[in-house]
This record gives sequence, structure tokens and C-alpha cells, in this order.
Amino acid sequence: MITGTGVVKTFKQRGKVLGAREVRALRGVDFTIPKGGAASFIGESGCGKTTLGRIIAGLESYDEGEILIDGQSMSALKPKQRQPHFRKIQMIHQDPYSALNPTRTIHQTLYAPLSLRARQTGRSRSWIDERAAEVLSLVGLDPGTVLARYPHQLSGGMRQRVVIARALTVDPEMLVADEAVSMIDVSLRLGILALLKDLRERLGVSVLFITHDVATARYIGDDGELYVIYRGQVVERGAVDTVIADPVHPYTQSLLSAIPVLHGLEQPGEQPVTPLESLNESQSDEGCLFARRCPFRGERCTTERPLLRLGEGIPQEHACFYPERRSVIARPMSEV
Amino acid sequence: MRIDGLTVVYKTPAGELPAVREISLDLRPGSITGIVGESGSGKSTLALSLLNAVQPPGRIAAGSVEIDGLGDVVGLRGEQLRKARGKHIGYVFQAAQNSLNPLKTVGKQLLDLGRSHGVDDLRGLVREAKELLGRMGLDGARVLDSHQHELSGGMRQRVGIMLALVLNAHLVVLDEPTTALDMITQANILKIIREVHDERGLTTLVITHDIGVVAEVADRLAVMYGGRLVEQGPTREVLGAPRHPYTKGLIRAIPRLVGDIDEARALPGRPPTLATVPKEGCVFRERCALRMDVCDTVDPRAVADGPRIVACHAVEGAVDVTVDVKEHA
Amino acid sequence: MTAILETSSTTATMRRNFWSGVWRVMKRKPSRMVGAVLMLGFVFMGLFGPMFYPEQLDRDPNAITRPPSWEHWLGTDDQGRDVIALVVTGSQYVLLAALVTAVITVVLGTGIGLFSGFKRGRWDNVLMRFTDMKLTIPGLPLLLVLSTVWKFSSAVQMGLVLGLLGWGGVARAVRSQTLSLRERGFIEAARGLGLSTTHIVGKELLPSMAPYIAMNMLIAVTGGVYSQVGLFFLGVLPYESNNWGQMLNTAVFRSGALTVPSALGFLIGPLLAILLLTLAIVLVVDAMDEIFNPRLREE
Amino acid sequence: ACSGGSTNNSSGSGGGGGLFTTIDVNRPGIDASGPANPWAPKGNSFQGYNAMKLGWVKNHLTDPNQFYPGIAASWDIAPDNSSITIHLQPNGKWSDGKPVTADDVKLSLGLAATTGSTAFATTPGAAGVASEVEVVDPKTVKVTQDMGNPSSKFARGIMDSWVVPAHVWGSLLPADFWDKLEASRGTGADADKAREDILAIGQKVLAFAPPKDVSAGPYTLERVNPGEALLVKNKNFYNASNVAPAQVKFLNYSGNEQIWNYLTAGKLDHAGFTAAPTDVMNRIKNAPGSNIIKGFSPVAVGLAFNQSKKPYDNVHVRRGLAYLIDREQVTKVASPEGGTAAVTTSGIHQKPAQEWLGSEVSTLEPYKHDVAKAEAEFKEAGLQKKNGKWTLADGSPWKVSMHVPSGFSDWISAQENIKSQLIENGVDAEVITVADYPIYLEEIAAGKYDVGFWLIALGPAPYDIFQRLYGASNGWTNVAGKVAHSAPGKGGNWMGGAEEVDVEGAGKINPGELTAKLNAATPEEAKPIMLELAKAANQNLPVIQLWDYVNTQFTNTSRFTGWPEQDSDLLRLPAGVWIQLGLIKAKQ
Amino acid sequence: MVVIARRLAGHLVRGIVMILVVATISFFIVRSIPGDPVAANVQKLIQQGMDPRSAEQATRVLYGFQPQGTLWQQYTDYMSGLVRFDLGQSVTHAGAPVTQVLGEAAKWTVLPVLAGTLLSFLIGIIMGVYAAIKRSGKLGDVLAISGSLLHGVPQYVLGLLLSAVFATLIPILPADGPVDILFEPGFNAGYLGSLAEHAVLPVLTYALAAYGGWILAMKSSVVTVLGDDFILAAELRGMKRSIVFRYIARNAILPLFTILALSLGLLLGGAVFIERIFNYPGLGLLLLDSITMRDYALMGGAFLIITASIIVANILADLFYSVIDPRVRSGEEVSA
Ligand SMILES: Nc1ncnc2c1ncn2[C@@H]1O[C@H](COP(=O)(O)OP(=O)(O)OP(=O)(O)O)[C@@H](O)[C@H]1O
Ligand SMILES: Nc1ncnc2c1ncn2[C@@H]1O[C@H](COP(=O)(O)OP(=O)(O)OP(=O)(O)O)[C@@H](O)[C@H]1O
Ligand SMILES: [Mg+2]
Ligand SMILES: [Mg+2]
Repeated sequence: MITGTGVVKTFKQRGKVLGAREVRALRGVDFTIPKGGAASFIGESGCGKTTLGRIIAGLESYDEGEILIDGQSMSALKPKQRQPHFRKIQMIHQDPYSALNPTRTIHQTLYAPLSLRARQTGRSRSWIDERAAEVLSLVGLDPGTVLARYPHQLSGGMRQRVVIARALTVDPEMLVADEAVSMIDVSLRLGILALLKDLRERLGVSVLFITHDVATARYIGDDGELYVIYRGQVVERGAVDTVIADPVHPYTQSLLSAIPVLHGLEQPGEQPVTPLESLNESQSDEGCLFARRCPFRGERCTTERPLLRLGEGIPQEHACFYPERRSVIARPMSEV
Repeated sequence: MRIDGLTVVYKTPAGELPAVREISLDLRPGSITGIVGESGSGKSTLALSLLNAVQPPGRIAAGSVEIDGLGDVVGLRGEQLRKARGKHIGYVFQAAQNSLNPLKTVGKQLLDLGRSHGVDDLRGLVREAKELLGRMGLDGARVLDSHQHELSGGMRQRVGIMLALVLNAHLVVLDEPTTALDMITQANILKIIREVHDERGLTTLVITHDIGVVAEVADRLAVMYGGRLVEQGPTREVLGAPRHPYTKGLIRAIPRLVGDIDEARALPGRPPTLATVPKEGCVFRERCALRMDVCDTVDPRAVADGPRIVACHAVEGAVDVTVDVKEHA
Repeated sequence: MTAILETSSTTATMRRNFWSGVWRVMKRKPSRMVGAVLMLGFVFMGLFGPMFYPEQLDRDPNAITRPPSWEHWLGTDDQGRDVIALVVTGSQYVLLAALVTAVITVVLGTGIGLFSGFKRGRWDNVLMRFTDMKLTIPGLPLLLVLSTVWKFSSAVQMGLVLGLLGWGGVARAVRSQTLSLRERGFIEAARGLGLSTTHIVGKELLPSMAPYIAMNMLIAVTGGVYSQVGLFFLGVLPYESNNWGQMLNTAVFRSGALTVPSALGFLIGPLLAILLLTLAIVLVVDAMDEIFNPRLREE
Repeated sequence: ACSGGSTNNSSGSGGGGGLFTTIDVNRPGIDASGPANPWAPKGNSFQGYNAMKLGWVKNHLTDPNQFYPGIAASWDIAPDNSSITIHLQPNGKWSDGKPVTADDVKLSLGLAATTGSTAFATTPGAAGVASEVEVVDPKTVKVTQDMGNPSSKFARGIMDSWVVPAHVWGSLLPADFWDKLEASRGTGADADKAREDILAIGQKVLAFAPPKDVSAGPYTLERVNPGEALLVKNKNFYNASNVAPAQVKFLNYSGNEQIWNYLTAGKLDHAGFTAAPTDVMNRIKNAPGSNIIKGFSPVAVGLAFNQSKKPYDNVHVRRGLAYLIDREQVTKVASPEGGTAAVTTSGIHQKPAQEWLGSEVSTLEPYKHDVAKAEAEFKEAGLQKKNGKWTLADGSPWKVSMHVPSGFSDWISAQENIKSQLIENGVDAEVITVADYPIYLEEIAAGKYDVGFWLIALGPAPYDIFQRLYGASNGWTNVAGKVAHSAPGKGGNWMGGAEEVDVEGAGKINPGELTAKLNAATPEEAKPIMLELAKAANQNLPVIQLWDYVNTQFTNTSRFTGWPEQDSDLLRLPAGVWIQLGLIKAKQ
Repeated sequence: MVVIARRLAGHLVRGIVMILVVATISFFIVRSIPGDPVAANVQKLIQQGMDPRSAEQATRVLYGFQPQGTLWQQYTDYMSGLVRFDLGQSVTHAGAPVTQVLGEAAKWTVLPVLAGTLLSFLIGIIMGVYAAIKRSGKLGDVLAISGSLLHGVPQYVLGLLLSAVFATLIPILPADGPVDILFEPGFNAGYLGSLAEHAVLPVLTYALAAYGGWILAMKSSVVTVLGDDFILAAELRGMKRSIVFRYIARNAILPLFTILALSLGLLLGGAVFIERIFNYPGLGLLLLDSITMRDYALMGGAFLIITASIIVANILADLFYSVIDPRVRSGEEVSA
């Protein structure tokens, strides 16, 4: 289990000489991902999803807050000591091509972490080969044909599976999949999603899914939680299906309204929400971060920052002063 | 616009390979046609060949692209071709993000465009551009004064659309107009495309790999696979009742917001690349559940059934009202 | 087990494929073949050339700075020695120094670039400021000034100094390569998997940059040759054995090669050697460019 | 007493007009911003053209005190060298029309004292120093020598001085200058202070830039650019009517190869001595109008040994090498035109040697190239020959390691040739070039080299000739007429010679002391000493004299005539002197 | 504007620091040079016929221009002089200020370097465009290879070859200094003609040596720009060929301007060979001379000015770049 409380991350872009620009990527994010559970982060581009994912995977530092892995506080540890903990959390990159070293065969790619592991646990070389074949089979690849190949000889989907297999070599407790399917062909996407789901169910690996496509988030596991992030802040959080079906935050609603309707199959939602203006990074940080774009903003919104909370009889946590359920998503024709 | 038997080949070390093969497609005036296909299926190549702009080492090997009031684009050369571009056919680039000269303001590029097409009333052109931009929810004056890097992705895309339309082109080709944009911006752009299309009575071709996008905006939908058009028809009909096994598989593979998760299925196998597209027979047979012996050797003909056209041996047999679509070598 | 066997056999095939790819690239343009042959020629000349001549070259006090003839294809020098023999025997010093230069340039440049790009932070800052400064200070004038302090008494020392002065560019380039590779998922993944830095640098980073480094090395060889020949030519360096730069110097400033055409052969000898070496390296680099181009490997 | 040589008084047109092109080979790089100051090292004052001396030193074999008239029309030297009385050109004028006066001369001699000059040295007890400069009348100056430590070169020291106009340069010398100068030759704090002051004035003199070139010479400076200088005829020059060329163009000297180019193209009317390889020389000879004048040059080059190092401490080794090296061949390869192989090794240039030693020359061992003798000497020295290679007595390898400053082309060629000769005869050898001359000098003086080249026989004064062999480099110092010797390897004694040497036919002599004696000796007194020293040099061989330089002057007859004859005593003087003496005429 | 000013300030600070550092380095290198210039001068005078003692005195006067005091004192004097643009006095020039001597020489370096660079730049970029357009044909190959070769061959080889051909074999061009003295300096045909005639060979050598670099740089720049989407986009909008060409040219040349400024700086340093071969009395030759003459102050000054010119060129290049590139102008980071 991994939990984070009040995680803050600010990027300082080093100016040429004088002055530096600050980008507040995360503004105090709380999250909990139980063992074997699933969570999805969704949000617009630049909202901080990747940053949070990288922090969770130990690839990025954070400025404030606390991250606990299986109850162990990471801030309390020295960088070296953190490593074994973070190794339990493996990142699956968006671009499966750059995630694999083009100069190394799949065998070499898998061999390196396995031999490290073999050394640590005192296992033999043959174990390495067995295990390499095993993880490949786990992700649905035929070890015989794949092992000797170079990444460029594989399709996007296969590469992504290899990436997942590589992550599995260290027996992770959690996979962080950052836009893991967005660069994969439409017809193959579902295969990867199914694989992640399958790994969850079979190996008990928890999955953190980062995407801007809500629909795919749903496929990792409907028992998971959905975190809607807006400008570095979680604005809505709840069970996937609840949030999709009954979003209460206007931002969540506009995200869901933006999903194209499959006109032959679906009927558009009744109350679509369109934000008033597009995202502008430099706008003020006062009040609700979404206020300027929110068609429903009230007085409070511009002066006071709403915090994530439960209440008003709404099953999910939300950060909105005026939460209201709206039916925004398209419904299948058959249901109508 | 009528595309007829269009074949485009790329020269590779393994010889000339077709990226687009014998495609025939009618774009009805005033309609939005959407073409979907996976990466490498030849969408961009097709789009470029509509302007006779296939880049070397590619070339149009056969076929014609007839445009009302212009004739066969494939036959056009030099100045004629240049004038046709922009004035008759507006093109919105796949990576519209980068379709602007980084060193010049949008306004200057607009003037360049006007001069290129002999527009005398440059003021009028600017006015028109501002209007268009305003129509798309932007502050025209500010945008014209900006450099590319001062605009966000969505704004650039809108500028791209403006530049495609400002010379009153009636035929607009949009190649992946929303890729690399986030959901909300995408929704906005799609809305704009729809609205502008309606207002100006355009004939629009939208090319994308995302069925959702097509479903949202297009009246007609054409599905490409391995350089071939495997199915086309009115969007709602095709989505509601796909006939080609690929179309079916594709629709089934789309994750949905509601309904049973387990109904969704990935297509087996993987899409072909230029080198692995079968030379003869059905291009989809490797991944097809309905594969028959004939699929290995005979290219399925595109068979029309009312507004719908499908190229599949399996479907051919099932549908009896068949009308031959013109075949070109 | 089988996997391993298969792997090694397929790696062998891959390697064969690589070499056949190399062959294909070379064949595509005959000029590249010329380059490779020239290159081998120079290597051979540096290694074995001097063996074909007596340690003390034949000289003829009655035939000094003679124009080319059947006997002496490029004429004779100011001691009546055959110019070609001098070029060949002089190549050892030049090429050895150049090799040392190249090795040091590349080792230091790669090492510092890797370290800087990989560690980032303060060390990166310090090293890059230093590198910047090195790059700003013009090499030749610095060498001139240094040549008064330092006795470049052997080829190895010469190479050492040139190498120590020359790694800046490579370091810069390697650093930026490292920075860009770092951003690639596979390096990050390797870190996430807890692989050691040695592994990451040695097995993941370096091989990706190897072709690039190899090309730099070749270019550094030419750089090494030019600087030292240039210094000898200017006459600011003492010398013990003959080498191309000293030949140029003698030809121009002592034998009047720019005054009397009869001594021109003496000048042309080393000039030709440098020209051919440049040509060889240009052509080989041109070929390498394509050999290591990932697009080519895609096929 | 001597009196001035005759000037060519044949008045008349002088065949005037024309551009005379020449090059100053002694000074690389014409500096466009250099002042017209004869003392400034990069100044644009050209000896004989716009810079004048009292007289012009003749290239005499033995007598240092012979001059052509310059600012001085004639001069009387006291028989005991105690004074010189100078009579200025009666109608000598500066280019601005003012007459050249005795005051100008006195000021100039003072200026000379500040910048370092033989006759006005500020070191206590220096030899041949003037004690007084006296203006006798506006056209006469008398200079008296301090006879405490006289030198036979005193007159030369005076006559070989620049003269500049007092009305331009006068402000440089303070009123009490002559007292200061006097004081500076003493000892004690006052003298130190005086020397300091004079040094400071000297620097001002060196850096002084006259606002305009005021010259008493045949030319004045018109303009300079970094490559060239242009001089135009001075109408007020005393012998102006006999000066032919209307303009003189000075080219920039940046290397011999460039002069060769000019010469082969026939561009230069005159160029001073420039070493050239045979091929180049042949081309130069073939250039239209090319005229090469050769004459005496009081310099020779020797292969010097560091006798502190084995085996060079052994005279037989040195002799063996002398036999082994074929000097003819060396000269042919290294300096075929600029030198003649030394007939023997005597420390004196062959020509003056003949004058000084007469028939005695033939008694010297000629060290003719003879391998057998060489081997015999080596054996005598205890060297061993193993497998055709000579080794040291103890069997350790022997390599003759010669050093040479890079850029000295004839020296390098010579050493390369010697190296080949030695190796061919079983003596391993190498040539090591040294970055440049300053380093060479520093290191050779520090005793770092075994063997190196050393210029010797710098005539014509007898003392100067042997001072190169038996002076500071070999351990002897001569302070205020007192001679002292430092042990080998100490006090600058890098040649490592002993204080006394055994000379066959003369017994044990102290060559340093003998050399010091030459300073004040009359020619008659000098002769026997010269012989003893020549014998010492010949037998003891601190250096092997390789070749005697030949002064080669390049002229061109296409545009001008009247060039000096072969072996003329004008040869080491710049062509400006030839012009001012009225020799040069434009070709009709 | 603020961005540019800020950049300028930053550059100036860094430039000044660099110059001080270089000055320090050159000071200490120069002071540690072996070889006794005093002894050398004495010997030189002796060989010119002066007797040893007066030679010594004359030398002492001359070398009085050498700075006195302890090394540290000399250093502080040097540095404080530097601030006042005083680089000390040249010994070989009898105490003339080093700055004056350098100024005189700089003229003759700048003239051919500037002419050669501009010439090669113009021709190089034109041929570079050709090489890029014809890159798959024979002409492109020839241009590229010849470019690489010229780029690769050291300057002195070119200089010697040109000199051998045009000054030795067919002596039609002078190789002896910058101008014939017979012409009155000024704006008259004779003087300018002579100036031009003398400049032909050095300028040609510079131009040839630099030309290869330009053609390569321009080629790769054009190839990059040609691959940029906006060029294709402009074509697809039916822009005139001339306009498209301008788009290509401007975008391709832009990065070259930086190299242009840099190369101007570097050429100043590399001028040694050409100046030596053609006897052009510029900074390079001055440096060389000062080294053989052991003129410390001059040597240090020449080295410093060559380095400083590169630093200044760097700054100018960057400023120029920020003026012409709107991306930099507005403060956005652009990667080279
Ligand atoms: N290394 C960095 N340096 C500076 N700013 C950064 C850095 N990484 C991210 N940011 C900034 O932090 C913010 C959040 O970025 P992040 O990549 O986490 O967004 P994201 O939600 O993953 O977006 P996307 O959907 O585009 O991937 C952005 O404004 C981004 O510009
Ligand atoms: N310049 C080229 N040379 C060789 N093959 C090419 C070239 N350009 C495209 N192709 C090939 O042609 C086929 C079709 O490419 P195209 O760009 O039209 O596909 P697409 O459907 O637009 O794909 P994407 O969704 O990735 O944009 C692909 O297999 C591609 O590899
Ligand atoms: Mg992201
Ligand atoms: Mg495409």
C-alpha cells in the first residue's frame, strides 16, 4: 500500500541568469493506493499527472508532503535506502519505443534486472532464463520468438508488453502506467488494458493508471478509484463508475462532456458542460483554480479555495463549493 | 470530389510498395467525410495525394482525383497546382502545431498567403481572417500579431483551420486535426469544425485514427486498412451496424464509458506495415475471424449496397444486392 | 537454456546483418570504398611503413631537393633523402600522436560528458563552466603559448597535450547526448529497476553513443594531425625525428619550396599525405553516418 | 693617425631619380607605429638611409678602427688610442635645414650612453670607455678615452654611434647628465643611483618618438605600413647631388623564404646576407640583372662541446670527431653559398687567420676528413667499437646528442648531415631541436646540452674573436681588467674548459688571460698571442670550427649600377651607405 | 526587450569573468615560460657586432620595460592595468603600449578575416542550399564531400597550396604583406587596388577553409528545415515558391548566424597560419613573433585579445540571435 499526503512539487525553471520561473505542478495531493488495488489519475494536459506518477515511482523528488510505502515514510530515508522501496513500484512509460534500449535485445533488457535479483537472492543462471521466459509468457508473448529480437523488430503493442514484462522482473507491488496505451494502435489498445487488468487479478499487483481518456481508466478495474486532477490539485475522487456516472465537479463534468459521442451507438449526455475559456497557465492562483473557466461559479469561488472533502450526500470526495450531479456522458442507444 | 482508383507507392529498398491502393471515394458536396485507420494505414498519404502533394520517395502511381471546377488534380503541375492548393482545397496539417513559420507572425504569413494567391484586397483578407478567428472564439487581432510559439496547441490548430479557409476554399482536408490536443480542446475544435462546415457549406474530409472523432463530426465514414478502403457508409449506419470484420473489431475494441467492460475485445494480431501488407488477397485476412480460402488469393471487390460499400468476401456473399463500383487497375 | 543458445546464435546473425549492412552502405558509393582503403593504408603505413626503410634513410648530398623523378617519385629533401620514404617514416610520429590525442580526447570527453550529463546538478555546472571556458580559449594560440612552456618531446606527450586541450567539444556533445538519452524511458526504467550506475552508463548509455563517439574519435584524429603538423610547420616545436610538419617547415622555410618549383615535391609530399588522410576520414565518416543511422537499422 | 676615406666627389647629375627597393634583414617586421628612432628595436630608422652614424665601419680583416665618413667628414685618432677628434661634414645639415653641429654629436653620444654603448658603458671599470666629450668648435668634437682600462676598439665605439638632432632630442637628457654619467662609472651608492637614473633615461630614449623624422642622412621617412616603409630623398643631405634614387622602399622581412621570392623575381635592388639553398641560389642567379657580391664575414660556426660531460672531456674524442666529420660535405649541404668549409679549426675565420698568423697557419692540424685517424683517436680515448658501433670506455652506449634552435635552417641541415655522417661511421647520433633561440641559449649556458653549435671568430677585433672561445662561456670573466676563472659547470662555464691548457709548442697557457690581454694590445703585440690561442683552439678543440661565413649581398643591376666590388670593405654596410657615398647610380 | 537586456547583463558579467580568468591564465603561463630573453638579446647584439658589455647594457635598458617586482605584485599590477585597458609595454617595441601595437595588428587581421568569412558565408550558404536540395543526387554528393574535405583540410594546407600555385608556379598574385607602400594611403584607386590585390590570397584561403564548414552547416540546416512541417504546410497552402524559399532560407540561416559570429572570433585566433604564409602582419603573426622574441607583455596581450574577441563574438552572436529569433526574444528557451 502506498499513500501520499500533501505532496507538493514546484519546478523552478532556471532562467538564463537572473530570475527563475516557477511552475506549481502539484499543490498538495493526497492519495491512497491499496495493495492489489487500482487508481486512475485523469486530467487535462499539464495538470501534473505525470509528475505525480513519477514521484510515486521514485523518479522525481517532491518538495513537501509525505509518501509512505507500506507504512514506511520515504522522507525519513536516505536516497539509497529509499531505492528498495521504490523498486516495488515500476513505471510503464507512454512511449514503448523509447522505453526500450534500441541497442539491446529483449533478452539483454530482461537479463540485467533479473541477474541483479539473482545475485541478491543467490539464485542460479538458469533461474534467470526461466524467469525471463516466464515474465514474457505472463504478458502474452512467446519467449522463443521475442527474446532474441531488438525492439525495432517488434510492434508497438509487443514493445509495450515487453516493457511491462521488464517491470515484472522485479516482482513489483505496483505498476504506474503513464498514458500507457495512447501511442498504441487502436486495435491493440484494449489488449494492453486487459493485460494490466489481468496482472492485477492474477498477481495482485496494484495499478496506477494515468490518462486523459476516462474510458480507458475504467478498463483497469471498475473497483478502482478515479482521481480527477486539475492544475496540480485533486478536484474529485471516488470509485470509477460513480465518478463517471455522476460527476459533481464542473471540471470533471467538462472532461466527460468532451468525450466524443459515437453517434451510431450512443446518445449524447443531456447536460454537457463546456468550460468558458481555455486553460491559461498564468492565471491567478486565488480562489478555486477552476473558477475562471467554470460556467457555474459562485461568489465564493473567486475568493476561497475549495478543499477536497466528502459531504452533501455525495459518495465521492470533491473540491467544489457548489457540487451538483449532471448527466454529461453519452449513453448507449440500447439503454435509451 | 471524386477519388478514383488512386494508388500511391513509396520507393523502398524492397521496391515500390503501395501505401494507398486503388481507393475510390466520393465526397458529396456539403458533407463531412471521415476516414479512420490505424497508424500506417495510409491516411496521410491519401490526404496528401488529394493535393497531388505526395512527398518523394512516394508518387501517385495510378488513379485520379477529380474536383469540381478544377479537373483532375493528379494531372495538375506547377503554377496551376499551386494555385489550386489553398484556393480550392484547404488543408489542415496533421501536426498543425508546427504548421506555422516560427519566425513570422501569423498575420505576416496570412499576407504571404494572400500575395501568393494574387489577392488584391489584403485588408479584406485580414478582416476575413479576423472574422474567422473570432468565429472560432479567438481574439483575431491578437492572434494575427502573435508568433507560433505564443499560441497554445488549440489556438494553433484554429489558426491552421483559418488559413485553410480564408481563401474561400470549399474543399477542406483535415489530417488528424485533434491529435496531440487534450480532450477539452479537442471537443472545442470538433465543434468549430462542424459549425464552420455548416456555415460555409464546405465539403470536408476529416482524417483520424480515432473513431470517436469521426463519429462526433462526420456524416460519412470510411475505414482504411493496409492502404485499402475496406468499408464506407453513413457514420451512424456503419457504427451501428458495421459489416466488415475489421470495422466490427475496431468498434468492439473501443473502451466505453458505460456498459459491460468485458464486452470489449482487442483485435488479434497487429496492423500491417508497408512491407508486410499482403501483395494479393485480402489485406485483413491475417487477423480476420471470417477468413476463407478465397481471401488468400483474391482481392475482395468494393461492393456497394445503397449508401454503403464494403470490400469483403465474407460480406459479399451475404449481401445479394451488389452494384459494382468502378474498378481501376 | 535454449533461450540463451538461441540468443547467442541470433546475436551472431545480428552481427552478421550488421556487417552485411556495413558492406551494403560501403558498396552504395564507391567513394566510401576509396575512403576505407585509404584509411587502412594509413593504418598500415603507421604500423609497418617504417619497417620497409632502413633506420637511417639513404641520403645523397649531391641530390638535395631534387624534383620528382623515377627514382624519387616526389623528389628529395634537403638532405637528399627520398620524400616518400620520409612521409612514410614520418607518419609514425604523426599518427601515433594523433591516436593518443584522439584516445585522450574521447576518453576524457566521454568521461566528463557522461559524468556531467548523468550527475547533473552542481558538478555538471562546474564542469560545464570549465568546458565552456576551454571551448572559448582558442586552441592554436594557446598551443603556441604553451609550446614555449612545454617540451613536446615525444609523440605521446604531444598527443597528451593536444588531447588535454581538445576534449571540450566532445564533452559538450556527449553531455547533451547523455541528457537527451537520460530523458528516454529506458534509462529511467533502468534506474527504476535499481540497476547500478555502472550498468546504466556502461551497458545502456555508452553503446547508444558508441557510433557517435567513434565518429568523434576519427575527427579527433584529424584534429590531432593538423594541430601538431601545424605547430611543427610554424617551427615553434622542437623535434627529434622527422615528421610531416617538420617536412613542411623545412620545405617552405629552408628549402624554398615556395620559391623554386624544384623543391615543390618536398612540400607536396606531406601536403598530399594530409589531404589523403582528410579525404579518407571524411569518406569513412560519411559512411559511418549512414551505417549507424538508426533508420538504416530499421530495415 | 688615420683620416677619412675619400667620397666620390664627381659632382653632377648622379643619374638621379628612381625607386630603390631593399630589405632590412636584421630586423623582422616593419612596425607601422614604430618611431623614427635609431635606438628603438622596432623603430623606423634605417641605418645609412635616414639614420646616420658618425662614421661607417669598414669590413676590415684585422683593424676594427677603419671607417667611411658619415656625419664625420674626417677624424684623428691619437696614436695611443687615448682620444679621437672628429671633424664634422662642413655642410652637413638636418633635413629641416638646420646645420649638424658638435652639440648634436655630444647629445647623441650622451643618448648612446643611456642605451648601452661600448664607449660609454656605465659599468665600473669597463674597458675602452670615454672619459670626456669635448665640443672643440661647432664642427669639431674630441672624445677622450679613460686609459685606466683602455681598449683598441675605442675609436670604433665612438664612430659607430648614431647622431640625432639636438633640437629634436635635446629634452631627453637632463642638465646634469654628464656628471651623472661620470658618477655612474664609480662604485658606491651614488654610482648605483646614477646608473639607475641613466637606465631610466635610456628607456625614455628607446621609447622616444620624434614628431617628425629629422634626418641628416640621404633620406627621410615618408610613411610606413606594416609591410613596408617608404623613404624619400633628403634635399639637405650634404652629398645630396650624388644620391641617385629619389625614393627608397623598405620591405618587411618575415623570413628568408620571402627574400628568396623577391630575389628570384628581381624585385630587390639590394638585400643583405640571406642564407639560401643551392636551388634557390641558382634561381636567384638566373633572375634578370641579378648580381651577387661576396665578401668577408667575420663569423664562423663551431660544434661546441660540453667538456663536463663524458666522453667530451677527453680531447681525443673531440679530435676523433673532428677527423670524422667531413666539413666540406656539411658546408655543402647546410650553407653552400653562405660559407666555406673551415680549412682548419683555429677559432679565427680563415681570412683574418691568414693575416694574423701568416705562414704559421699551415702548422695547425687541418683535421682533414679521415676515418682511420678518427678511429685511432677514439681508441686512444679508450672508446670501444662493438658490432660496428662505438661505445664509451665502460661499454655503455654513446650517442652524440646535438641540440639546435629550431628556425636556424643552416644549422639544422648541418647537424642532420653530421648526424648521418656519424651514424654511417658507427657513432650513434641524434639531432634535437630546441623551440627557439632564447631557450637554446639558456639551456646551453646551463650546461644541459652535450654538443651544440656556437658562433665563434667574431672579428675583426682580436679580443672579440677569442672571447667567444675563451670568455664567459668557457669560465673566464673579465671585470675591470681583472680576469677570473670559474670551474667547469660553474659560473657560466658550460664549455667546461680547464683554466690552463697544454699547448704543443707553447707549454701550459691560460687562454682566458691571453684573450683579455688582446683587448688593449696593439696589432704587433696581438700577433703572438693570437698564434698561441689559435694553437690552443686547434689542439684542445673546445669547438670544431665547421665553416666560415661568407657575406653574400644580393643586388640587381637592372635599375641601378655602381655596386661595390667583390670582397669590398663596404659589403657589410647597408646599401644606404653606398648610396650616400655616391656609388649607386641609376641605370641610364 | 527586458529579456534581451537581462541576457545582455548576464552575458556581460560572464564575459568579463571569463576575460579575467583568461587573463590570469595567460599571465601565469607567460611568466612560466623558460628561455632567457635577456641572454638571447645579448647574444643577438653580440652577433650583430656589438661587444658583449654594451650588448648587456643595451639589453638592460630594453628589458627595463619588463614588469618588476614579485610575481604576485606583477599579477596585481597586470590585473589593475587590465581594468584600464592597459596591457603593459612591449619590449620589442621599445616600450610602446601593448594595446597600441595590438591595435595596429588587429586591423590587418580583421580585414581579411571579415572579407574571407563573408565571402565564404555567402557562397557557402548558396551551395549549401543546393547540396541540401540535391542531396540524393550526384551533385549533392560532390558538394557535400568537397565541403567536408575543405572543412577538414587544415588552413595551412590550403594556404600553402594556393601560395605554391599562385605565387610560385604562376606568380600572378603577391604574397608579401598587405599593401604596396608606393601608394598614398587613402581612398584612391591605387591604394585600394593594391590592398585588394594583396588580400586575394589570404582572403581566398580563409574563404576556402571556411566555405566547407558553411556548406555543411547550411546543408544540414536546410535539410532540417525542409523536414519541418511548416514548409510542407506552406506548400500545401499554395504559397509561391519564392515565399516558401524565403521561409526555408530564413529559418535555415538563423542558426548559422551564431556560428558566423563564433567563427569570426575563432578565425582571429586561427589566423596564425595564413598570416605566416602570406606575411600578413596581423595578430597571429604578432603572437608568433612575440613568442620568439619573448615579449611577455605582447604575448599575453595578443593571446588575451584573441580570446576576448571570441568571448565578445559569443556574446554578440547570442544577442543577435535573440534579436532575430522571436522565440528567444520573448524569453522562451530554444534548444540549439
Ligand atoms: N522537469 C520539469 N521542469 C519544469 N517544469 C516541468 C517539468 N516537468 C513538468 N513540468 C511542468 O509541470 C506541469 C505538470 O506537468 P506533467 O508532465 O506532470 O503534466 P501531465 O498532466 O502529465 O500532462 P500531459 O497530459 O501533457 O502528459 C506542467 O506545467 C509542466 O510544464
Ligand atoms: N517517405 C516514406 N517512405 C517510405 N514509406 C513511407 C513514407 N511515408 C510513409 N510511408 C509508409 O506509408 C504507409 C502509410 O503512411 P501514412 O503516413 O500515410 O500513414 P498514416 O495512416 O497517416 O499513419 P499515422 O496515423 O501514423 O499518421 C506507412 O506504412 C508508412 O510507413
Ligand atoms: Mg504526462
Ligand atoms: Mg498520418
